[in-house]
Amino acid sequence: MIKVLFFASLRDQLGISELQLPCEANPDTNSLLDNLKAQDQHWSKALKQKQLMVAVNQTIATSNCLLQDGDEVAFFPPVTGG
Amino acid sequence: MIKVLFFASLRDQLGISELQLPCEANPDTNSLLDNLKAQDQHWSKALKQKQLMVAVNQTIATSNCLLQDGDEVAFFPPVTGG
Amino acid sequence: MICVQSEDFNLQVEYDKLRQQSNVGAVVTFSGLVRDCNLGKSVCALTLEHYPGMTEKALTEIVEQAKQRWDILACTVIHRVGKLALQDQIVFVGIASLHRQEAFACCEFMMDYLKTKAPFWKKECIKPGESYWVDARESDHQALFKWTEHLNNAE
Amino acid sequence: MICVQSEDFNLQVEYDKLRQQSNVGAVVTFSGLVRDCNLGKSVCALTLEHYPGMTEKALTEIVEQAKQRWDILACTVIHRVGKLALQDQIVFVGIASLHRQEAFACCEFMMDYLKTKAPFWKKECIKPGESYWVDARESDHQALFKWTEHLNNAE
Repeated sequence: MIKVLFFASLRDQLGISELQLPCEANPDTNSLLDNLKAQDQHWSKALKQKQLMVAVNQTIATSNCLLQDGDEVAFFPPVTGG
Repeated sequence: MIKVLFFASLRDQLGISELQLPCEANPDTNSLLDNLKAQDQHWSKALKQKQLMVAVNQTIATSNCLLQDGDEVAFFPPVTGG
Repeated sequence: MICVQSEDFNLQVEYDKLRQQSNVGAVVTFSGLVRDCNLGKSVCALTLEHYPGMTEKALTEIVEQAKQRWDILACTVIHRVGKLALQDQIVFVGIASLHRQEAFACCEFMMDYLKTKAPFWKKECIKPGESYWVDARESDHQALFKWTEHLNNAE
Repeated sequence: MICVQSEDFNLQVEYDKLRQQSNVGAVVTFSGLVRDCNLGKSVCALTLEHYPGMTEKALTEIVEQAKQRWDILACTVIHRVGKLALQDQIVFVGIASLHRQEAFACCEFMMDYLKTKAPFWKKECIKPGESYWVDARESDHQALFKWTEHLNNAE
């Protein structure tokens, strides 16, 4: 299973902060995102934002990233801390 | 008269912190410095340092500067504050 | 020292810790505060969310990176989370070093990182019951770019 | 606020003054301390001399210049003179602004200026009865050059 987290405005838009997805063959962050977008139109729209950020196992992923069973993947809007 | 001040290591080398010089015709900081150097060999050497700084009426002069009666001219080594 | 906390912090206490070593010649501190106005909207309160676990990991990594890049003697990062009021302190970065250049550069680098990469999100309350998530500023991303550009040029 | 004084200063007091306005979003402070070692020599005390009259005039001018260049909300400069002990505070620069970039740039500019143009001189005591005037660091002059270069390019 892959643990998927959403934060801030994205979590509010999706109405969910966490979900578990079964681990497919050769998964990566791009295919995971495509699967999430395929859930419905609302998800597709929310996850289409240009500046969506992805972290794999609590480290920012700047390009597509291979995944394995047990990984934690987080999606969130650009950060606004400091 | 021109009031001349010396600070820090330069004052220590010259053994004097302040003097008054009569105001010559068309004085400027270069001619003033030449007059001071002409006092003796010791002064000549002390005032020959490459990085000598000059302030006229409490403002740094970055090039030769015309003077008039009553001006305050200060000579000092590079500053080391902060 | 790295700390993500809901409690407030005290500048003097953090400063006194940073200047303990006898060879410290420069201390630079940055404090970020809740302003009463952001992008023309008046603000009455702020809520800060973070990604627990990742935040601490990210901050630890960036402090290590900063220590490799600059010759610094001590570094403190405190970021608050939860609900904050107007003029409250949000974030503190303090750097101690031998000379000022390292402290300034490192402190600014840490802040650029915190603004663009560390997983914190601000929700501004503009009146009771009405709040919105703050959008990232393009200028913040440009600020971080200057450091990575520098890195790339140095390599 | 500009102050040349023999008395010590308190960071928290200065910080609290700087953050009084409700639109302050960023406060950057710099504190310079007496280090126990300079250029390989161990130091036991420091005496700071200045050019009374010119110092205050020069600092007032540079603060005006900084305010024209950056959009800042408050600026404090404190420079101590007289005899200082190890780890004593020498200088404080604090800048408050809406956004961090202005506060960082302005604070660093003020310090570069103080190191290269303001008439202060340090005499280091390396053991009782033995002291020498500190030489200006070439790197300090280069630091100020970057600001004038920037000015020239902008014109």
